Amino acid sequence: MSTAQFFFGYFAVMLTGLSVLVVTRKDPIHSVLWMLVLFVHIAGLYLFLNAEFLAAVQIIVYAGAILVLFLFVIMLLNLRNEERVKKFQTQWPLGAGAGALLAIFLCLIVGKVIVLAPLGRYSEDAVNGDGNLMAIGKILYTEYLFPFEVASLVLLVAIIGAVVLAKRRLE
Amino acid sequence: MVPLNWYIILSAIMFSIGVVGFLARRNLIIMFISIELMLNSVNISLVAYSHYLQSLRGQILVFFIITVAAAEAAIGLAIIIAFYKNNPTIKVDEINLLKG
Amino acid sequence: MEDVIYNNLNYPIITWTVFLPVLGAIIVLLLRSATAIRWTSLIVTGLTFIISLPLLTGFDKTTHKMQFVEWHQWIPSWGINYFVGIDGISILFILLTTLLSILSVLVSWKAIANKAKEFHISILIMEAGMLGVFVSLDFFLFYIFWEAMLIPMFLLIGVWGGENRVYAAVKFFLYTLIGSVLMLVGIVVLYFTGGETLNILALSSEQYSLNLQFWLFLAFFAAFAVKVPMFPFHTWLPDAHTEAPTAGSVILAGVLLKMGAYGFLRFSMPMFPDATMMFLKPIMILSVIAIIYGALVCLAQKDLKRLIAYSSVSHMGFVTLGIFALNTQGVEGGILQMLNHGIITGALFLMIGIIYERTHTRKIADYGGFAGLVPWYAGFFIVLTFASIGLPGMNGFIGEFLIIFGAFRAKMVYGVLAATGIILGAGYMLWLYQRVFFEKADTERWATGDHKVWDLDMREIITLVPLIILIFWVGFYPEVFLSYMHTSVAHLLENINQTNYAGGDHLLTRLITGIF
Amino acid sequence: MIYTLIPLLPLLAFIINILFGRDYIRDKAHLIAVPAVAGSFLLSLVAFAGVLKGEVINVNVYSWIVSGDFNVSIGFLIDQLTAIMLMVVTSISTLIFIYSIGYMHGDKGYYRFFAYLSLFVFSMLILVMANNFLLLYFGWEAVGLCSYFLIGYWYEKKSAANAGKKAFIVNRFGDFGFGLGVILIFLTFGSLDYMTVFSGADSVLGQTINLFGYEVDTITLICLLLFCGAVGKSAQMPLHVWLPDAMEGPTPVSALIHAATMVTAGVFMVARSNPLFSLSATAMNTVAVVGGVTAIFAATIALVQKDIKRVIAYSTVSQLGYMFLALGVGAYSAGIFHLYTHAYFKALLFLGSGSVIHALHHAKHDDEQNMEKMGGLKKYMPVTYWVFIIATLSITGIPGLAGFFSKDEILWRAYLGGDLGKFLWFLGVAAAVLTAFYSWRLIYLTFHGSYRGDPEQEHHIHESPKVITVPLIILAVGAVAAGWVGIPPVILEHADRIGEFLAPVLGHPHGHGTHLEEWLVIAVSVAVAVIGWLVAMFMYIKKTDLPEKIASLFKPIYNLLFNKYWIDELYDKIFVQPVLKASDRIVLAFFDAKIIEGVVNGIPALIGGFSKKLRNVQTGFLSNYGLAMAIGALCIIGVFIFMR
Repeated sequence: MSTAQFFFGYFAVMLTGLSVLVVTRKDPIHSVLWMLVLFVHIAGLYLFLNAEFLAAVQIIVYAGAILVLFLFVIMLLNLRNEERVKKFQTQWPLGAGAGALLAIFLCLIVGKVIVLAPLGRYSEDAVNGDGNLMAIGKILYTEYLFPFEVASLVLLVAIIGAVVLAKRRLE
Repeated sequence: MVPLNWYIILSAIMFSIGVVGFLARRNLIIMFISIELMLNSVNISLVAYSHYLQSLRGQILVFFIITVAAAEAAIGLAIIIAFYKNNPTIKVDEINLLKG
Repeated sequence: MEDVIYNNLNYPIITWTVFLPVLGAIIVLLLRSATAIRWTSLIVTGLTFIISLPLLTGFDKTTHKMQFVEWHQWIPSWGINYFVGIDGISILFILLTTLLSILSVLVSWKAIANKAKEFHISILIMEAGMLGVFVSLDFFLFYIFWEAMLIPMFLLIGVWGGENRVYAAVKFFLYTLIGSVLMLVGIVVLYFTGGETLNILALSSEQYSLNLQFWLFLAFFAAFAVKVPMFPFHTWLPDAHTEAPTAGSVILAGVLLKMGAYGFLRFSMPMFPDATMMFLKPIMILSVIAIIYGALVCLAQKDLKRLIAYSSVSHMGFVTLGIFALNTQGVEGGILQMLNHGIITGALFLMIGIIYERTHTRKIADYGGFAGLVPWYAGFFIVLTFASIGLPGMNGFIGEFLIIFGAFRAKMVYGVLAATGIILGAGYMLWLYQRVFFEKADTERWATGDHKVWDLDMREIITLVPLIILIFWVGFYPEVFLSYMHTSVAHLLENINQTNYAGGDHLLTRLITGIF
Repeated sequence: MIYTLIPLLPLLAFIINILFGRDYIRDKAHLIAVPAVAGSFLLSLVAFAGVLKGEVINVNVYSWIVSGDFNVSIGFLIDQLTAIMLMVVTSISTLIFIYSIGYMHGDKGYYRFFAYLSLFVFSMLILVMANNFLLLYFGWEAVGLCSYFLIGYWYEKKSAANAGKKAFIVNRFGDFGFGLGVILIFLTFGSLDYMTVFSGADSVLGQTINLFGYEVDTITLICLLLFCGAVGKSAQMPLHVWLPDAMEGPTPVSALIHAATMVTAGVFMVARSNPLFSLSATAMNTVAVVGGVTAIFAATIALVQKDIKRVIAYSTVSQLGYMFLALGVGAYSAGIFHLYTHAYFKALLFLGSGSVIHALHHAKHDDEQNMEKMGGLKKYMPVTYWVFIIATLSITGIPGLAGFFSKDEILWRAYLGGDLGKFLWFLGVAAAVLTAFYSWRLIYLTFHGSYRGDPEQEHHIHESPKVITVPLIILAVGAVAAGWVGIPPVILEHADRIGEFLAPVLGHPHGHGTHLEEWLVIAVSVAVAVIGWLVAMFMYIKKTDLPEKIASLFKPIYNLLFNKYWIDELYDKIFVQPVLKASDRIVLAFFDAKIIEGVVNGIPALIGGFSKKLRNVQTGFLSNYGLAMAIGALCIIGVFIFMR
């Protein structure tokens, strides 16, 4: 077993375990905290895959912004009493079954239908020449400029939407 | 060398766990977190592809997914707050305003 | 390009005619006072009528080709063009539409006090839609107008109608929409089989296989049979007519019902001659049933407006019978009878609207002795009654006679059966007239107090007189109107009679084998 | 052509009166109508003179309906037959218009009356002057329309309104056949012009047409269809029911339309189409039998009727039967001759009865038409009485008067017509006895004996004014002298002027008998006329209680006759009510409302019900939707895995 495989094994076990923890905690705050740990591991995996920029974004945006938002909301709603009621729905066996089946299916499909595209020009060495950040920046502001601008618009709409929805209703 | 399929299978398993969370839990917030989990699992596979196919397209896609996830989280949570104000519960099996 | 005669006037006359009402609707939209709105729409409809008159005078009766044609590219990638023109079959309907639109504005002068602006916009848009249907030579354009016409009518019935208006409006809308959608399917099929064009003339000159013709005929038949309406697709008609405001009923009876028969003449027959031959017998039988059935139902009606509505079923039965007799007399009689029906039944609905404004009842039993109370009204009504019965010297006779003649010539038994409709027609119309106008009047109810009825006023007489003149004009000198259609009808029949359909194909077996 | 003015003058009068009568002309309506119809009369005289000189006019004014090979013109034909009809129509119309000035005086619809009457004259003139079948049909329908208006003239009376409607609808049954006949004529001959059709008649002899699987002789079919129209318009069996009811109209109307002119249109039409009828023995026999049977059938009903106008109405039906009998045995000119004399004496009878009704109306302010409430009017109304006597003598066929010559001609021709003819002759003679009886019965009940009405009113009864009596007297002259143009050769050689005059159109009747036979026939008809007269005199002058006794003795027969064989009731039961009931209960309430509407409303209802069920799937629970999505995703992936 090579080093790479060992590290992958670590991340795989941790990610799977953390995922289970995230979806099974009774208290949402615990879920969110486990999620935080999960995100750090994902960031690590990204580094492993030569995606430094995304690893940073994962930590800053996901862990730093989105999860904090979740925490705020949970605290804002003050959901303490929720802890006492049962945490699963009546249909949970069905849900679990579906999930399991899905996992099996997805695993089965991996070898079956995936047809790989020809290799691109951003080989590991090519990226490492300029650095990952530079490579992403170049392609983002040239080839993907328009989607990038659209994404900014999406965020703007989201901001306005969130403000309008969450603000106290004017009677 | 780690085969690409391993990443994909990892991604698939995480995704399935997210699905189970979404389908089984009663708490809206946790369902939301499950959705985030699913998104992240997809991200993993995308980044893996990006790496193995020597193309940056996958990473760009992940970048946009994170953007959208942020927006989605903001809106979704705002909706939960707005809903909670009228109807102080986030137990999903008590909410059926869309009943036909 | 097809063999057509382009518009040689120095202005696009058809476009003006069709879109002037739209312009009028926009002007009405900007106005505030109800009086100004009424006058504007009166002037606009009047102007439309006047500018449509050169169509009559400039029409070349010696050719069957499309005339006053305008052709512009519209959506070239789909082969869609702005292509309009008229021939001897459509020209008279245009004039009928422009005339009846004026009258429906006039008759609504006092009757529509509520939401006058919206009402007049609906009427004007409606007029544009109807005119558009008659002039379109491109399927896309045609279908737009065909559907656009539905919406104002739906509003007219649903907003300004009687008590049961919503039911009637929805029924009307759904009925016609279902038919239209099937027609749309037919149009799409035609587009792909006919060389990716929507040009009606080009599609008409194509040859289609018998099987394809069969199904396309059925698809178009669905749309047109509902519009006519043919038995047994007629039940939307009484409801729509009864609930619609007077102007709506007039337009419905006068023009909308003609669309179906016009569609048969313009699309079904030239495009699918073999299928026409195949469907000849069932359609003629349905027509005869409609004639007799409509008349019988009229005998049992207790509601003034419903009675006239059902009489439309009977009269339109004559029209389809004539058209599918497939000989000159039948087809020309059918077209003329459409015109006549528009005039007579339109006028009858005007009359009923006028009396309803005074009495606020449509129950026949509430009437009686009105000849003494409103003599001029009674006089106009009797003229219409006899025109409807088909008395010689009036327009109804010419149409019905030609139709029965044509049917008799095509197949004797249909002519004979259709003629019984004339007996029944006399029965229900005269009985109606007797119950409304003869015998003793309930003078306490109608001659004094709040319900006092008054005779026709000047506006109403002006509304009716053009129709009365037309009734006698057609009755005594139909050649004025028939001459427009001679060459077009001859050309149409020539086309159909070239069919090499041998017969012997049983409809039911074809239907069943087609499905499975 | 100046002769187009003949119909146009009355039309003009109609238009002026109907448009301006109500507001401006009112009781001056006759000032427009009478000159118009008198003008028509004068022009007709000119036309008649022209025809006498031998000029037959046949012109097309303009093309009326053109459609493919179908082409019909508005056009006029003035030949010998038309000339006679023109004279009859315009002369009697003129007299009746004048009479109406007095009779309708003070009626609130005065202008309307003259307007309709003018329209009627227009239509009738179109009918007789037409040169093709479709224009004939035009006039045919138009006179029906006027008849409708005039029968229902007093529209506030329910019975009048009903009678008008009935007349129109019953006539429509006849016209149904007539119209189809016209169409068939065109399909056979390719034209509707009289001249073309008649000249081509021989060439289609023997042609057959497939009618519902049977081969039928074309000419016979055409003739029978045309005759359908005649049966309706001329009130023959079995469509006679409208004419007695038509007496609801004002009396001048009864005289003009329902005695002298319109009802004879059927006779005219058959005579006009004689080249066709002559080719079909079946059709001829049908005409003759229908005529003969109607003649006696109507006469039996007339025996016991109490209403003065109804008696005369049935008498009209009976006399029309004679005319058809004549046509049916091929004696067209005899039929037309009888039409012409009948117009005078029957108009006279009606106008005379109108004079009586008018007098009683002034006395009682109520239209009394029941003869049982009359009697003894002779001394108050001498002029009316004497013209009545003349008319009765004429109708019963007393030698020397108009009716004698025409009726005798018919009976003689029937006698010559073989076995069927002999039988018909017998029917005719029997009807003649009855005619004499009921005619004299009418006179005795009305004018003789003592007044049986309200005694208080008796002294109010007086003779009618000059405007009424003068036309009566003129008509009386006609009733006497009209027949002198057709004296049979056996009595006076070369005196059958009318027969000779009409011969170019109607031809000469066939069959020859000996002088002895002819004298015998004449003797028999005179004898039966006298017998009928004597019986009536015996029963209503000598033994006035006898009629009652006979009536009670033969109660069932009396009831049968008095109720007109219950034919009205029969038609009501087997045609009218079933149609009305079926249309109400089966067609409308069941078929339209239940079946068709059931399907129409049923489909949406079905869809709606299904949707309601389907709604339950939409639980509103987020997780359920999520589960559904997951299962959907599983299915799609499953397809990829297991199907490829």
